[in-house]
Amino acid sequence: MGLLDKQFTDDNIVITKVEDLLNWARLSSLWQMGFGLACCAIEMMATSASHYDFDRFGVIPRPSPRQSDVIIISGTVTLKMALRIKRLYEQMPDPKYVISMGSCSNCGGPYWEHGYHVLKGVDRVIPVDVYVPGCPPRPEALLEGLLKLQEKIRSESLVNKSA
Amino acid sequence: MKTSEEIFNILKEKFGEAIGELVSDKPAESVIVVSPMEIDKICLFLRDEKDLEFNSLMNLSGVDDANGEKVKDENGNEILKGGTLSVYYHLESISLKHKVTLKVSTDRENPEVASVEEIWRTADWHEREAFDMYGIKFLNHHNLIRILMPYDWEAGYPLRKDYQNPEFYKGMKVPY
Amino acid sequence: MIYDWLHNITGSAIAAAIIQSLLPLFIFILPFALFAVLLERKVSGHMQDRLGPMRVGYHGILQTIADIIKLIQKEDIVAAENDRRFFDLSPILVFAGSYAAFAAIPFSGAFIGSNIDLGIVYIVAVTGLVVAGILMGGWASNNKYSLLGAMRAAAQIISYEIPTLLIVVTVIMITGTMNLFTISEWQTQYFWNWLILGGPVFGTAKILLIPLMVISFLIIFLSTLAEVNRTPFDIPEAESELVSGYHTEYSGMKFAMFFLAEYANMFAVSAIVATLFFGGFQSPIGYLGNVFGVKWLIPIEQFFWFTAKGLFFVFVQMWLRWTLPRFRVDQLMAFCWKYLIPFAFVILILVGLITVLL
Amino acid sequence: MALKTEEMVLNMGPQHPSTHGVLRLELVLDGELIENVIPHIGYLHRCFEKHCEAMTYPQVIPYTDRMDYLASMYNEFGYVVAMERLMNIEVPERVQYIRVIMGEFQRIASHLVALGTYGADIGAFTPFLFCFRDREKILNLFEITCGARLLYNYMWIGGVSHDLHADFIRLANEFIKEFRPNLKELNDLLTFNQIFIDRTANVGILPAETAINYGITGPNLRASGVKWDLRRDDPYSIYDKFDFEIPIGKGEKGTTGDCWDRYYMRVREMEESLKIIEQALDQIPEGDVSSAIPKRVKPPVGQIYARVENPRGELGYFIISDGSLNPYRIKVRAPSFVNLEVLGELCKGHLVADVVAILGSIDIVLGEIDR
Repeated sequence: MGLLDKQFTDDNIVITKVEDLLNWARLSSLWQMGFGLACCAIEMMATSASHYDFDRFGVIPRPSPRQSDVIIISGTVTLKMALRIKRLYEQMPDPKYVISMGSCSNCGGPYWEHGYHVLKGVDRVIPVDVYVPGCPPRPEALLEGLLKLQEKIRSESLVNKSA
Repeated sequence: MKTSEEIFNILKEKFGEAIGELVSDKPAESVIVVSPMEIDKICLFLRDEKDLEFNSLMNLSGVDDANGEKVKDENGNEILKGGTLSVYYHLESISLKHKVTLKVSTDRENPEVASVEEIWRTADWHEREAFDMYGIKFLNHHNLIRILMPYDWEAGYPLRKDYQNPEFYKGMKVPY
Repeated sequence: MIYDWLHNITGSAIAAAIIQSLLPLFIFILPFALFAVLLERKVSGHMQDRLGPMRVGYHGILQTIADIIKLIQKEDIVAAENDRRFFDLSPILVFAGSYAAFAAIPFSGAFIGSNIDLGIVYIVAVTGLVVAGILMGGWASNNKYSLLGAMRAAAQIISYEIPTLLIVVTVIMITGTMNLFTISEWQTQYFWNWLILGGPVFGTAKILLIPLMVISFLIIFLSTLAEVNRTPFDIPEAESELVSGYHTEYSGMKFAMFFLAEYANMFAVSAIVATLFFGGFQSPIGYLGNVFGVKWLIPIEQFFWFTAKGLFFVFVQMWLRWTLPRFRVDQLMAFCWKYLIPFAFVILILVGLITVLL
Repeated sequence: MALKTEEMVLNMGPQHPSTHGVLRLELVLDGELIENVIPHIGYLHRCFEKHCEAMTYPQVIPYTDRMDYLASMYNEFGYVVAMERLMNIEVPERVQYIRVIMGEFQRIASHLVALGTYGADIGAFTPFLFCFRDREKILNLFEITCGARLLYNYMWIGGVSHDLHADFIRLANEFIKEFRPNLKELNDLLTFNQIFIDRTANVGILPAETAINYGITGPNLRASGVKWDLRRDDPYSIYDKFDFEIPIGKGEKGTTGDCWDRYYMRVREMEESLKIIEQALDQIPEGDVSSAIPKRVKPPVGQIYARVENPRGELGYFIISDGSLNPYRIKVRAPSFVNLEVLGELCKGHLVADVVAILGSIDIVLGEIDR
């Protein structure tokens, strides 16, 4: 977490209210890193496009990791790419979130057995907040994943780190 | 338009020893087997000869013939010793609309094939891929390095039939 | 005037000056930037068969507020390779440059930050600070994309200042003053007195001036568009080429300052265009205050007209952004040096002749 | 004496807004001028060929989907054509028609993405969303046919998995009626926009000779003025039954084979695809779609190279069978893989902004390049 991390030791009404405000801001303005990997990236683009319109939830793609809050790992993570993803994740400023989109980045997907060059799950290199299943997930599924992430952010606290 | 037999005969006349046999048992396509060290000259001839004009290389694929003997290595894994690796060349003439398939076979322990990169530029990446996947060395290739796998991949050539995946790559677990 | 009024109630010249200088920031720039960012997203959304932000407040009206509160919370990353001092200074300088421009903009007959006689020259000069800020940011970021973006921005802004200034000089020749307040006052009341329609002069001069003024308006609008890096001239932050140009490395509030400066700038240049060619704060159709004899209504009406005109041009900028592709860097320069500047020169000479002879 | 300047190496990607996926380009720059472009690929290498060797023949189809994920239908098409030739299967006529309809719809959908993202590369974001809006309607058609939006597993060896939905023909005709005006709108908004023409005409010129030597196929080859389309020149399925033109680049706005030609080629191909679909929808016969699907796919020993005209070019499958249930070797000749090779040649002497324009005009899909 960011600036305000670990500066409050106990809970009170003021902090709770401030917390609500901060959480509300965070969850309503999740800027996504414009970054696609494979097939799922096309569905991610479709989600941002007119029909599904990610912008309704305040999600806009930012090209630079420095200005983004959420990275959607959309597609197969290969061994060659994994270290780059880790680096991109490290370049993002806190608080940051990760949505793992699609079977490939959840667990290797159809490439789990013979994929000699596929990382079996992006959670082997970076921590994941929300997993969206599907191959590829429909845009509705990704939206649901986003709502789940918002729910998770809503229950975050300045005092206790969420699990 | 020329059939594979006609092309085979022209090549046989021109290159003699370097041309092997014409394999043409149905349903397979006919394949002309040639010598791996002469392939570049043969290809150049095929491209520049007036009534052949093979100006396009459609595809170049490496194949592991897996015809060596199986032995166990020190870790108990089965590996292949001896035998051959092959390279298939699918050529086509866009102007004359005929096709031909060439095949070269080379020794598995020290696979060396002459490069056709100078003849068709498209062969550049195809040959790099065959090198990446099978370890076939293309002589005279200007930049024969891995293309799909990481440049520092040390665990061998993945499409060989006896390939064993490493346990870890840069600290990341590879198997599921 | 606001200053006198403030002076009266506070009883201190310094306090009055401070309050007055902060007024545009709080009553105008911040709300405007918040509004403009949302407007941009809504406009783009509706142009693209989408809705834009919908979930935060009614039709997403709180979206930018959420964005800002979120940006405040973000980690402020300064990489080891960044030149810390300049890296920190750059967003401040950029924001200061665009903020300072507001000092001389006459919002209405009763409200102008500072009624300086060199108003228009001051604005052009002070926005030059932005270039320094951008260059500084691009260099201090130690990132190749940032550097390329900053270099492009510097080249572009400096080049496009020339046609802007030439047109400004043309206008000065007609009006005979550099004071923006006077220029606004001069284009009195009705829309046929606006400079784009030849100004409050009559006869041959007006007819001769109209086509020249229309062209001048186009030139100054395009070149100011380029000065604020908007499409089709947004090559310094060209997303598809340079990631996000000179602010690639900035996160959190520093990025927000760049963002804020961009939108403030958009309004500043719209305001200049509106002031020079579209009568500034003057109403196109007369004042209700005059009709009903309520004098205090007039400044408010003027403020309304001024913001309306400014917002209209801001809207046009957005409209262009979501319609047009982007120029390439050499085409952009060629456009400036081969078309805008020669045309501006010709206009300068013609207008000079007209003002001298007629 | 010329001023000696130092070269700068700029890494573009693997995460970059306009590399169309995880491609890394190493640009050697002199100021903003390109001296050399070195593509580094393999960031999406998903071991397709290894998987094939472990799967049975029908199980390979879903993996072919995931190669060129923008043209999944056509990837399946190529694979089933190859398998049917190898096994000598006669496919019912209705199946052929369905395949052509699906294939051409897929071509339109794929070209829409290509054009939209190209617009976004040049800086116009709105056409991108307009294209996606139209593509969404095609995806709906696919969805009522086989239940999937992106990766279908629809074409099987010897048939297709489902017959057309009862409403399909009506909906398809409706789409065509809606789409024609939208295409015109796209042309007005982007294709004939002067800034767009300035950005793309005379940029990245690919002469026909070079194109053939580099093995370029598909719209990119035709834009260079070579009339070469496998649907005509090496017919498969029932493409010989339809009346359509093969557009070639004429250099209307600049030189033949420039970026604008490559872009416009796709617009015109969409029009031709619409023609094919209309004819196919009119002529489609009744029949059973699964009668020729073999219970056990066990081709005889042999090898075959079969190819189809994918939206991106010649998609070839080289299949070696050893007579068992699993393929011995499948090598894919991916059009994007071959097309990308020419990038370095095209970019020399251009500016950084042109790299984006040229790369976009080649229209690559990384899933297919890296496989």
